[in-house]
Amino acid sequence: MSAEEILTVKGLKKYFKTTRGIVKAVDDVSFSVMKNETVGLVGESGSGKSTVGHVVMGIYGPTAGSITFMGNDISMGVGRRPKELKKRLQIVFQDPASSLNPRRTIGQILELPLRVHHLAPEGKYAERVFEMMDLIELPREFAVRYPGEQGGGEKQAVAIGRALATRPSFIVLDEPTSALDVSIQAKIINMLMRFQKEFDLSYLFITHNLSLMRNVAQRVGIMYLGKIVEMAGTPEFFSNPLHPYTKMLLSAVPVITREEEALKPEKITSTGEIAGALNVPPGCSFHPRCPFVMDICSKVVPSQIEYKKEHYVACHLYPST
Amino acid sequence: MRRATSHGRFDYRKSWHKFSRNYVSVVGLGVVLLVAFLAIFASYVTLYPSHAEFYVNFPEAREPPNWAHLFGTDQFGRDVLTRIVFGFRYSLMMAIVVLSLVVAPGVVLGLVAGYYRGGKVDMAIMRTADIFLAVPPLVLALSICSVLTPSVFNAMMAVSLMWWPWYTRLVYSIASSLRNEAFVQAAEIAGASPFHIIFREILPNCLGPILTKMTLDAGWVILIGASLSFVGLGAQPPTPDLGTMVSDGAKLLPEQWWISIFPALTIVLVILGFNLLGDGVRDMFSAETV
Amino acid sequence: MRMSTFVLKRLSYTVFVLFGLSILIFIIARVLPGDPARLALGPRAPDWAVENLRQQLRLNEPLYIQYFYWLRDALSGSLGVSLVTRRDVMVDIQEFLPATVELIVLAALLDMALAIPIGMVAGRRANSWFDNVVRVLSYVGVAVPAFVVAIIFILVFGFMLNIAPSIGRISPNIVAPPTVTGLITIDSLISGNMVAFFDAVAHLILPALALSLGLIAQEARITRSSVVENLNKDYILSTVSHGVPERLLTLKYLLKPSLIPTVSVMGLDMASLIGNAFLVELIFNWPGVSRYGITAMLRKDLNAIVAVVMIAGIIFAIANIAVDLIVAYLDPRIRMIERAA
Amino acid sequence: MAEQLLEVNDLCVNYKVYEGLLRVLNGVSLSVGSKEKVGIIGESGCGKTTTMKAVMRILATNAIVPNGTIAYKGSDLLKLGRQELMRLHRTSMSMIFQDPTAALNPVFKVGEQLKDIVRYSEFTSNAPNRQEVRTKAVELLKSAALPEPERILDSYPFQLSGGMRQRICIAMSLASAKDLLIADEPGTSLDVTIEDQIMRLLKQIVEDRGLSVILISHSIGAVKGFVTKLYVMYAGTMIEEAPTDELFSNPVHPYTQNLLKAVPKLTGGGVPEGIAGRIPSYLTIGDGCRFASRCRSAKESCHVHAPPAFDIGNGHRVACFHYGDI
Repeated sequence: MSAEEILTVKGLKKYFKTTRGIVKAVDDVSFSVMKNETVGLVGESGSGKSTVGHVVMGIYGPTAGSITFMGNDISMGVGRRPKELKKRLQIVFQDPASSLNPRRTIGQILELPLRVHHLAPEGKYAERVFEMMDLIELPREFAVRYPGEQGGGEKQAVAIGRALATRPSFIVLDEPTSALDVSIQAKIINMLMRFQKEFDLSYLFITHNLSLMRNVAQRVGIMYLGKIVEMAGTPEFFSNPLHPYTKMLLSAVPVITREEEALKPEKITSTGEIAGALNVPPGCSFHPRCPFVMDICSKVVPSQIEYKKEHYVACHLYPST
Repeated sequence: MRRATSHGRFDYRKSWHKFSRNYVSVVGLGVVLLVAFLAIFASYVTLYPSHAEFYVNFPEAREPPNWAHLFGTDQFGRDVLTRIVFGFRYSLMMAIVVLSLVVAPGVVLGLVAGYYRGGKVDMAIMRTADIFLAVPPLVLALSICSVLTPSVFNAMMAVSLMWWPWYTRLVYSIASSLRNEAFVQAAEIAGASPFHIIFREILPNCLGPILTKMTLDAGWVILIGASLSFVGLGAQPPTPDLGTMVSDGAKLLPEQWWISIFPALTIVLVILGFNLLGDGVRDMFSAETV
Repeated sequence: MRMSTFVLKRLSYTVFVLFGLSILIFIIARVLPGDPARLALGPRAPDWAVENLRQQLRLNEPLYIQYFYWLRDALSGSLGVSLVTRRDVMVDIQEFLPATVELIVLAALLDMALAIPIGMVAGRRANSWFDNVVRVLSYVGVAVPAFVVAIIFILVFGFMLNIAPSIGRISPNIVAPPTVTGLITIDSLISGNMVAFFDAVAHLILPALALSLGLIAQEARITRSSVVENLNKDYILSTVSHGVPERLLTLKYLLKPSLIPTVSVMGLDMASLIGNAFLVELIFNWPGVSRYGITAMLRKDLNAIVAVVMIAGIIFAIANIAVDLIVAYLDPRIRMIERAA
Repeated sequence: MAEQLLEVNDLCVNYKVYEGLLRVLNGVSLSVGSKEKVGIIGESGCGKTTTMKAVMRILATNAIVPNGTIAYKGSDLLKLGRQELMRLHRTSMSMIFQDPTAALNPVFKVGEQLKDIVRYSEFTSNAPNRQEVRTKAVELLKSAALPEPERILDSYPFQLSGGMRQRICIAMSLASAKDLLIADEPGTSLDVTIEDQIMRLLKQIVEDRGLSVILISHSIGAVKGFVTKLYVMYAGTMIEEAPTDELFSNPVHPYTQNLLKAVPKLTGGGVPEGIAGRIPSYLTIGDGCRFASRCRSAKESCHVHAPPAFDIGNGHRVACFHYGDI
């Protein structure tokens, strides 16, 4: 790919101190997002995928590593980032019920980013808010209503509208539809895909839903206990998964059609559970659940290699040559 | 005008519906309004306004309740009912003065401590509040009053001095949990200032509990005021204060029971009124149940 | 194991808060208008006498020096001379404290013993006639101040029932048991003096009830609402759906989680209990530390005021630690998960 | 038709709330045969859980059942006395809740809870030997594939992972479900690999023990490989019923069709439009077809009358006036 990189994450670490020890929520993660691209980050709870998104947004600063956005270093908390950059980088949170202030009207919520960045002449804010509402297909009279009265789909549309208000170039989508029903999810996803084309957006799409990922992302990375264990272009990723964890996940995805069933790799039955963040297994953190476990797996952390072109994997089954 | 499009309308009908669906709240509102009405127009609605403060008529002293004096007369021949109605003035004034002095600083301190949760500001504010809360409120109020000259005004000041931490603690607990909510993070990402986040994002979510507590506290402040004057550390005779009246009459128990019992029952009525009203206010701010 | 660190943390914070409280009350007693020495001696005392007392109380020293001396003396068991009793305040406290402790403990026990069963039954039979009666009574009960209850008791028992209200701790014609703990009920049991025991209980019961009535109402209400709430929780529905007998369900699976909010609120309610003791002791002429405190306050006896406030703070702190321990016993999540500091 | 174990007929459930009456279930019917595996799918708030709670007779205290019968082994569950109901709960039917964290009492050890259930379900005598109860509890945990059962008996629920908690709930149900097991979204709150494990465990248990099962889910894929008959619920009504394969190959109700389309496929191809609008409020719901407000093919009459269930052969029934034209 020769396209321009909009976001580059290198060696990112985020550790949290707790009373019982250090939680390595993100442990040496590197990836990049190209212009107009959607990169998917998949993982189960505790994999650290949301933390990656939050560190990129600066909700908390990284413990180590660098984040470069449009050529600028943003390895810091949001409070210390230049205002101009804040405008270009936005997020849609998982649960719109908690990401929209229940005591502020939809109009006020949409107006805030406009006001902070002075994006309209005084007196024109209402008009801009109405335009935003047309865009997210909400009736204009909803401007004076509170989010609590709306359905999940409408709420998430407002959250998307708020993210779009500053005309960003990059949006972190942190499980934007996992709180929604499928019939609503479809609507929101289509809205997001349309806006991507319309506004030249790049997405970091975080989800636990592999089927959804297949339909939205150009590249997919899979996370397990704070590390990216496999990353590849979407078609390659789904037709030729390498890491045993990827295969286990794919085997476990509930599907509807026969075609989907056929796509699943050789069946790897899911066993065991993701380890607690405080006692991550030594070596490859997946080894206690891995059907192909070898001696080396419990001793040496596998490093990420480019096994095939643009297909990265971190597993001792695929030694670097 | 410029924000007319985005401000939420306060939906009076819906709020009233939520408030009044529990009929006892309406009873509470009625009691509070009645007490307020009587207090404001005390000079017009009472039969013997001159009995309110200094007045002596020994021939009519200690009369049990009768048609001329529904609640009887006290040891100086003053009409107990008249004095109770005038007593409402002091009670309500106490509540109004204390709450208006206490709520704003208490709330702001709680918001600031909650926003800077875990930092030095939080430490300083909340530790100080904890020290004030380490002793029962009545005891602290009594001890502050005891070093001052007893009067209604000093009682108000004493109660105000020790009441703010309750609001700080209440608001702190809400604010510090909201601090991590996605909507606060979203505002930070949008680039909003701490001022905006504290007062526009967090504060509106504390209003329900604050108003509920204010309503309930109105009753408790009145009670503390009455307790102070009951002991003799608040309002002084001949001020018609409910607490003073109870303590004066208590010396004449059990024979001349009406002198103390009626003011005492009135205190109960006022507190009950504010308690019921407070429940209604809480319902008004509760989320939809559907 | 971890329980001990929990208690230790709790204790050390309590010590910090009480230390802060002592500074606060010391400042209030010294900084607020009025010359303590003048207040103590009255307006007609000659200036030289006032100056003498100022010297004696170290009132001419800077505030922090005064506080230092006060703290040093307090830690060595002296709280300064009471201007009223002319004794060391510590001696006064030792004399009056047991009566108050007896009263407060009984009131707290009455509160728990009555509020919890009433709330449980009302919640279990929500909307029954019993529940409705409890709800109305608790509305009113919460609003009735303890001193009003005390006065009504004196009226009802003295005037309507013609039983002389029990004033004091023990009748004058009964010989008090030898002092061991200072709690007459306990002491009379120790010495086997049942006459004194029943007399002491008879004296205790009205003031204790007056103190606890409002709390009973409050806690019955909280127990009821948490029972009603828990009845629709999945974990109760699931227990029902496995056919666990109703008595076991109510007395075990419903009771324990429902008690957590009740007990937690009891911690706060201890504040009103201790505060109200000041008024109730006054009305029943109960020779406790609260009545002593009121007298001191009316006479502006600063050393005694500071001491009484500190005693109230200590009793309140002990009550709160007890409440925390009970909650930790009821809720393993609090006991075993260390909350982030 | 073979002898049915459970037959729900025209069930209505309302909830009394401050704002008025929530008319949630409206004429729900379903049947489960002996050893039959039945699934119910529908989105959140469609009344799946309410239906199952009605069957278990554990509806919330503000629920009213104005209409309907629930025949279980020939007797009407709604008319059953407390003692008989308790006997059924102990020996015949059981339910697994969606969220295992909420379904386990947080302040008692797993052993306390499990042993109390075992004591009354597995033993007829009133005072079984403690050791026997413990052995049986351990055995149940083992059949739910829980490692270290002794340690788990001695743990509080919050000390265990979500997957383990759900296995404990399954173990509890095994004690008392000898005929019918109701599983209300047993995997929804779990990660996909754990959900997969739980579903495989359930399937194996149900087959080994010859239980009838009602599996509830909002995830269509999760029930597909498990059940032989599927019901689709929408806004408190049963809108379609068919054998599983038939439903997937030939969905008839417009809601079912759109729902199946809206699921993103592992094979890619983008995500279709979804369904505009949202579930109507149960407070103000009318008498017409409850899907009419979101239905592209709705005619005026759809808003007035509720469609009955039309039998279209092959055990396929659909509640839509226009099932032929869509």
